Amino acid sequence: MSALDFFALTGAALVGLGSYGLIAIRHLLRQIIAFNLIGSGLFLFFGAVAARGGDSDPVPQALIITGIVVALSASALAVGLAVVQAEASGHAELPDGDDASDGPDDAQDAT
Amino acid sequence: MMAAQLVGTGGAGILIVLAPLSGWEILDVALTLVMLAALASVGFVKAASGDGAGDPEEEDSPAPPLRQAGKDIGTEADG
Amino acid sequence: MSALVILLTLPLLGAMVAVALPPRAGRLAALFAVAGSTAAALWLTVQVATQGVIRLELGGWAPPLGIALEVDGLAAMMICMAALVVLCVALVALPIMAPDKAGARAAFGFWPLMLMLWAALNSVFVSRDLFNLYVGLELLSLAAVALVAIEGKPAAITAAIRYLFFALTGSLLYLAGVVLIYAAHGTLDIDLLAQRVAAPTDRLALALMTAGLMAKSALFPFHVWLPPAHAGAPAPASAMLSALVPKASFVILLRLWFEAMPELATETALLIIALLGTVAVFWGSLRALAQSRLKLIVAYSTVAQIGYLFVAFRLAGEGSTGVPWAAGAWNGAVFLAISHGLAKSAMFLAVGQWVMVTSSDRLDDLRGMAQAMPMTAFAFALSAVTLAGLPPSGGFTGKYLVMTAAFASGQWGWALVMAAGGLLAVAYVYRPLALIFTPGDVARGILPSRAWQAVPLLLAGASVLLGLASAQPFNLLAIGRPGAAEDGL
Amino acid sequence: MADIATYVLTGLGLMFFLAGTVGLIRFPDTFSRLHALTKADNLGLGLTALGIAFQAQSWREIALLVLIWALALLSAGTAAQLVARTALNETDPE
Amino acid sequence: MILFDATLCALIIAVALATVAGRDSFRAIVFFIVYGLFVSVAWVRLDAVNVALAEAAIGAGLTAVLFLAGIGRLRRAHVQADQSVPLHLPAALACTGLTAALGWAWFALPLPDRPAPQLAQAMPQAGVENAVTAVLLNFRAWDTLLETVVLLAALIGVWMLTRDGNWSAPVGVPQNVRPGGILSGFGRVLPPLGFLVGVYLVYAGTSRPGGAFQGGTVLAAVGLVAAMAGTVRPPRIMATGWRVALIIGSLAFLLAGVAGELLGSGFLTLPVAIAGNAILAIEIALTVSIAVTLAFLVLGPPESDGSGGSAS
Repeated sequence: MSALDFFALTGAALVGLGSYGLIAIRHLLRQIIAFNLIGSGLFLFFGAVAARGGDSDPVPQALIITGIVVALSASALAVGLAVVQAEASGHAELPDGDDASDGPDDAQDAT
Repeated sequence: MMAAQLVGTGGAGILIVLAPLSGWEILDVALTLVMLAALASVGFVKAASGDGAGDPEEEDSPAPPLRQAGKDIGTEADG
Repeated sequence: MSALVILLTLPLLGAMVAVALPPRAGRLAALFAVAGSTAAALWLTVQVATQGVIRLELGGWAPPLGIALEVDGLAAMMICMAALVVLCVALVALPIMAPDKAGARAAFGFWPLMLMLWAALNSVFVSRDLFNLYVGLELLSLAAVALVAIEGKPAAITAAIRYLFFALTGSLLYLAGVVLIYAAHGTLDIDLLAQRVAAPTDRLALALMTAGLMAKSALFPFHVWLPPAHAGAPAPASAMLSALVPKASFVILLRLWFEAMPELATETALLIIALLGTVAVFWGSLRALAQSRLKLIVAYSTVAQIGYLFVAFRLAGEGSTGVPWAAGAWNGAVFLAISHGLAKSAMFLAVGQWVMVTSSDRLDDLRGMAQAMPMTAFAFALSAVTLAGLPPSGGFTGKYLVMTAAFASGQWGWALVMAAGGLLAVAYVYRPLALIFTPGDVARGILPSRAWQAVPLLLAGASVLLGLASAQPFNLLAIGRPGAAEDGL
Repeated sequence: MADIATYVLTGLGLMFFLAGTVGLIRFPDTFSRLHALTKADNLGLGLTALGIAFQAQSWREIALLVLIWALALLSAGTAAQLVARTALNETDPE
Repeated sequence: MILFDATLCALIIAVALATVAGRDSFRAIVFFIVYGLFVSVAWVRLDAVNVALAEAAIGAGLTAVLFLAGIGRLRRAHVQADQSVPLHLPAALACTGLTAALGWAWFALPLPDRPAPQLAQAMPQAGVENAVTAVLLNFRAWDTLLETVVLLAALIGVWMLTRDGNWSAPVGVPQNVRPGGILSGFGRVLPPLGFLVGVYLVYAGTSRPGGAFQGGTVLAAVGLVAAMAGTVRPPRIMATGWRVALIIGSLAFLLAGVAGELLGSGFLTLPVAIAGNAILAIEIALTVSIAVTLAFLVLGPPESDGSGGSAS
């Protein structure tokens, strides 16, 4: 095993760990953290890809930096939404039941 | 909170030791880490305060409303 | 300035200026940007129709180093449809999203978000670079989620979170595929990938990207986020979300399966996609039947209509061999996508106008709307014709093309799905139509002007026109059509 | 000569780091942990930086090392005070 | 060194595990910060110092502060604490499968031709010596331009979460700081130092690792410390000057691209003679916008004293 193998496999493991967290955890903030773990695992895998064959390839590095900034943007919006959701419901979790259907309190819900 | 501190100094320490081996430009990374660790420690103090935005030195600093989260402060590094 | 550059930059410029200027001036700037970009979109479409595919290598850097953009017939059709929809949305939104009606917050945020969403769409339609498509998709998703949240009510916030989580999951899956593609081929350019030496990881990469894009275009079973999000947003936003946003990931899927890696489009893979589409058609239609709020009916109908697009996948490509019916099915899918976009936006805008008068979208409260606002009701009816795929609409042309391909290939089962979906669509649009056209007293608010009521009619009319005059769009689509779908019936 | 100084100082610095980290994990309460962490770690960082400074090729690197240590000291001092205060607020409520 | 790398990878996985399985969200964030540190060391080991800087500044630093601010606001709203994570067996199986698939892919991947020759050919015309900066601001400038708009979209989205009564309040949660206390002293001492660091990183970005995103993040951190320590009072959304600062970077970038089109060289094309200076100018404008946008993103939507606050 070379050092690059370690980093690539670590990236793969992080993707799995993050996905597990995303499914198993209900707390919204922690789900957002799990998203960040998946993203960073993918980037680490990509970084190992870039470092293959001696010198480091700058193109993936640039893509990863772009990806990190995009991930932060999405996380910021997600945290904002999660907080508002929690303020309204008292729980930092999404309610059960997936499909939308018209509940009785939705009567005046449209603009 | 103290973990954030450890990250700042410890991380900077690792990178400083690596600097002569991997190239001096990683001192910039160490500098950035220390800088952001400073921000993170302020963030921790704020998040741990009663209304999420307080100053622990305030006279009337409200007690943390959450027992669960309050209990953690100071013990988070043992994991 | 080429039309393409104007189309790419003017919406962005408008969005930035709308953020920076005071709200009143910002709204004006946004409207200028909409007008200018719409003109550029039409001009670009004419250019493509007359000169063929337009290619632009950004910064003068050719792939694999740089990013290439290409406007082919598919991109031009999508751009044209998006421009028409955005123009009408902007016109309808003017009074709805005014500060005194929607509040200072929504009145400030709507215009830049609308323009960012449009800029992202245009960028996705023309980009040939897989990572650039990722960035475009992220911009699209964040702007779309923000537009759902703009409503501010708890139900809308919940819908926005769910939408964001699905969109992020989709993005990460897509990104994983992109990473594997670059790792195996050292390029992200679709045209270079078409000439690549196959790698063992390509299947995994394509599967990951497809799953991610399906989540983003709300194909069953990834559809659960769509109805609450589209029903929860303000109606002008819903029009864009339902009509345009799922089409972006649909176009990327078309490019991946039929342009970048056509040899991986095996029978089994396409069969799975088409089966998911089939389930979506039935599930979406049945759920639409069960709703009592008009916005939810229209939103569930989107789930069903997206199903059609994927049913056509099975027929549109069978390996790189190229079967005679492939082009017909491919054309049919695009026709369905375009006519759905036009009709669905017309429907949401019509609903938005009614809600503005009655402040409710419960079916019972809409009784007699046809008397009060006949033009809007007519627009809704015309859109319903397109959604049900009845002649002479664009929806009919699309379905006809797909069904012909189905019979030609001997797989008449798919034709049955299309026909059944049409019957179900008739059923779920019948209820609202019947209520709207029953006499009743509405006119509670002040009725809006006739000119304003005519805007949805423009879109609904276009969706019918697409079927009446299908020759030009048909020829346009043939420009730059992928080899895998060439030489059709 | 410079190499020897680097080895000795860096080694010493790392030992302080180790001591500080062990203290953080082993000490019973927040206050003694603070002692361990703040003092030992920053001393360790300072010694390490000094040791590595002997290897530096230009003043730029030395300036960076000094800046890193100064920032670490500043934020550690502040954070220690604030953490202690937070802990106090918790241990004796009102 | 391979031992060091192996240890580093083991630590990364251990800390990530603790982040996922930890008892509550506060703890998860602590581990997430430690995780970010280790990952940025990993980037150094992968010979990607530019990414290490971005990870240290954005991944470990700012994202964590964003989560901390989120926790603070949850606490302000008296949201119930979370429970520990139950074991979810099907999910564990599925995720192991995902990891296995990626791991298989790593060993199955061929080593392709990279754009290396094209890159070597293009670098002399790029205007900067740092290849990553050249890719970001020249070869793939369109990506980067769109990315700055993504940041802006996220911020508008966050602002759309403002409660209707708070629209004209200063952005973020009102901060309480004891006048003359340690926190407020820190808020006066750190910003000048941090400002220097941020400017240094942007300037360094043209020739060695660094650049607008890394420098802008450090500047955002400076602004956040100043705001949290009460040194500066956050502005209102409707303060036009700040909104101009949000867009000035993307606007300069866009106009530079359009200028290329108007002058006949093509959209987003930088003539070799001026490429270096143009990129530096764009980077400076971008840094301003990125710093302001990131700081506002972390501060969150405006909240006035009355809403949701605890009775103090």
